[in-house]
Amino acid sequence: MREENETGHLPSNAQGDKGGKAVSDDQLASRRAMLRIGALSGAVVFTIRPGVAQAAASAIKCSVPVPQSSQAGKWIKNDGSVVKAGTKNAYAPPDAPLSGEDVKNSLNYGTRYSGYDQDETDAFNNYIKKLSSGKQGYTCYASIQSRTP
Amino acid sequence: MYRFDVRIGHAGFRVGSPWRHPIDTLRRLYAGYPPPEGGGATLTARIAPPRPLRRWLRPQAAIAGDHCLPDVVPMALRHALLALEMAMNMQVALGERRHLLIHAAAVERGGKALILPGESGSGKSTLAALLGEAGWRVLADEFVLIDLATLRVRPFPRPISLKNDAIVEMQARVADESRFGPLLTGTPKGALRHLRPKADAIARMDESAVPALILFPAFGFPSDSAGVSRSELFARLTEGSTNYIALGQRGFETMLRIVDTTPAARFAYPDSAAGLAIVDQFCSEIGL
Amino acid sequence: MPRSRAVPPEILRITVSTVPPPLFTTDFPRLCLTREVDGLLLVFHRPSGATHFLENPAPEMLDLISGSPMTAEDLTDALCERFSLGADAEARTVIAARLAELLAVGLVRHC
Amino acid sequence: MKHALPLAHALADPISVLSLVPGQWAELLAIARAERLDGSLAYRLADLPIPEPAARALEEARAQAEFDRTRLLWEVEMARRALNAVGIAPILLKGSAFAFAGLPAAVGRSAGDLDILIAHDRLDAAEAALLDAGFEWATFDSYDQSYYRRWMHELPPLIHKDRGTMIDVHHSILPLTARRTPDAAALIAASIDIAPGLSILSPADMIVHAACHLLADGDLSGGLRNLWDIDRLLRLFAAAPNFWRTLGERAALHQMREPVARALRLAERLFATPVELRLAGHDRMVDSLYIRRLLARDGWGRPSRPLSRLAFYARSHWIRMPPTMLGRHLWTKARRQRMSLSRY
Repeated sequence: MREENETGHLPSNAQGDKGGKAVSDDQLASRRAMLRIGALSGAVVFTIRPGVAQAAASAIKCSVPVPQSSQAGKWIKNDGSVVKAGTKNAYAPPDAPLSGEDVKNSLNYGTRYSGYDQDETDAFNNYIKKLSSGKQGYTCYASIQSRTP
Repeated sequence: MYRFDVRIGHAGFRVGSPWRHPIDTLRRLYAGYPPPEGGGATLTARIAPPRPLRRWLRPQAAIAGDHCLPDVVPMALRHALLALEMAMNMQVALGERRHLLIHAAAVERGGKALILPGESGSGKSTLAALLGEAGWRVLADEFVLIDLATLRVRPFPRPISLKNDAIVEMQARVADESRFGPLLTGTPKGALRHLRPKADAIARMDESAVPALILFPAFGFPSDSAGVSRSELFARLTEGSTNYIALGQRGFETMLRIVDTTPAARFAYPDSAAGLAIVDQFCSEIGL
Repeated sequence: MPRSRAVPPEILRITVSTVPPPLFTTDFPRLCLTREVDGLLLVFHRPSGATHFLENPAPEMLDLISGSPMTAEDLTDALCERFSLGADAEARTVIAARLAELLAVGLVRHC
Repeated sequence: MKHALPLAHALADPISVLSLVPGQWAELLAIARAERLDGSLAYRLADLPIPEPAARALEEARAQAEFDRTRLLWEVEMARRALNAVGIAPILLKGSAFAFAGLPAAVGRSAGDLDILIAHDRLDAAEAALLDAGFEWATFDSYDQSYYRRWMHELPPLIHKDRGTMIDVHHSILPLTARRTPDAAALIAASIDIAPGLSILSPADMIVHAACHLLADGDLSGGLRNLWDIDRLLRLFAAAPNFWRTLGERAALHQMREPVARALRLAERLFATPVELRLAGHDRMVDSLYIRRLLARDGWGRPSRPLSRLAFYARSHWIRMPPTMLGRHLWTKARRQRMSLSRY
């Protein structure tokens, strides 16, 4: 969900800084990320297609951050618990919140999250299954699960 | 052909069946509904045996009418009521061009509409039925119709289709047995029973309401709620609309105005009492 | 067939490179209704009747070629310049993929 | 209503609907929708004082027709982009030609698939370009595929993977197995450029094709709409000098004299279309059978007159294939049907 995921998108009329101001590598990297240059996967055009299940539009649906934003830097253990980075049998969390559509497919059909292997996917899913009310992503998970596949 | 004509909101239906029994059942379910405006229906919904033999031998009812989808699987004749209801749904889902359709239930209080979108299983029908017995007026179960000119919700108060556990729950709350249709077991959606809205909802089917709040329910989870972004709201409402694309620019503009002006949230709830409590809380926050 | 065998490979390469690269153009924003929602651009495209959500850099790309038709190469340069980024091979690959998406839905066409 | 004659009357003579009683509107609308003529009817009746509920239903039919038109023109544009890129300028057929050229037959016409005609020797290039542009085969059955490629006048239908729309790529206007063999090269040679990279058939060829579609290729389902197309086109084309003479010549060239003559007679009988009597010829007894079949639709929108339908269904196969081949075709179809039934 966009509001949970406020990695400020540039307005479409945004101008890059002209002039000779020095730009750090980090800023360049984040600008490349904003423009999605360097990320060939995924799409930038989502066409509204009523009445059909559409994974393509998942980016504009709800999403589940793994773990909570207050737990930045933590890893996810295979049983789904949130642990210190580098813990045995634990994995670095996904870079971005998982889309509701991907979570639904993974839970219902066993598909893997793009860019993650089976162990990582299992750990993330175990984390999601443990979400309780009040946690970020919980209502998204609930809305996915209450829909019949 | 046995026949029953009825008006639901703006739509005048002519419903037909080669078997007598389904029409009798339908007529009982729609007791108190008016006939089509000016005596003339404009939409035909009917059921028919998929092959001539199927009228008598292991009889089956296929869904047909003015607008229909190819390859809809026929149903056993004992589920003919469901087939007729689906045939009527099909006419609206595929033929409606004067209102934007939203796949949702809706109820009204004080001239303001609460819209409950959701796929089957989300609990929207049950919530609408519960609210309909708790001081709200039922506007719609399956299709919420947004008038393209006024942006108001045009009532389309069909009987609510209750599924499985919701049937027992509503039977305990509704004293008037005549408001229920027959119990249909073993349908593709499980056990199913229709509940006619209160007489008031039928009598006031021409009284529209302003969309005031959109809540996405999720049944069967501990209580919680969260906001829904505008982009997600737009995507979800269009995804569930069977006529958004066909309305072209008018559909886009109408959907955008709904998304711009109507607050929206999602919530999870474990049981009816909790669901009603959350809805109440939301409504009091926005003065509904 | 014998003729093509007679042509030296250098000449072939020259022949290929003299075919002008395709120019891209767009109906955007002329035939579109647009609205920004949550950092995405929501577009109703009148000729197709389709509604699209566009994520960056699609709106910027459309904006650039709506002025005058461009090749993929020029578009990448212009886009990267607008954001003070180097137009490297990766950027070209990504922009080519984005153009393909926009071509597929008809928002961009060859001219 | 026991048949579709009231619909034919309403189209040809809109005033006739003023005598309908309220209960009959549902029947007229059901018949019109089933024959896919509701949009055409809605535009014909647009200015008449009609009962409010029916007027609203017709307004919806006009909105639907407008949407169909937009969608069809967009398909034309996307096909043009895909095919022009490989040097093919498609000839638009039927609904897309009417819509693109703004012909009266397009008014309110519900759009189906996009039909285009291209030269036989460009089929492979067209197929590759369309597959590349996101179209996929609608049928993967190898019998269907090889049957189409060997005997039909078109590629197996292609459906776009995102838009869900269908395109039929023709290289002629009748199956290669049919009794008659229209001259595809002549159709292409006489076609008219209508926009950069797009053409339509010449007026006379357009009538020949419509007659072909109505009478020489199929079982007359949807026939009333095809005949209405012919009426709308003839009323426009007939004003051109020498039109009837050209039509006669083109019909002869394409071995379509008899179907064209019959189409003219049927249009004249159902829609009072002005036709040249010399070309149309005298009424035949058998014309009544065609009329009977064209109007086989009851007030519930149900197909009626099963015997008439069956007879024309049998005829459709007969005229499209030599007998031994027909036997083989029906045998394969029947076997396949049994096989798919046994799965349940």
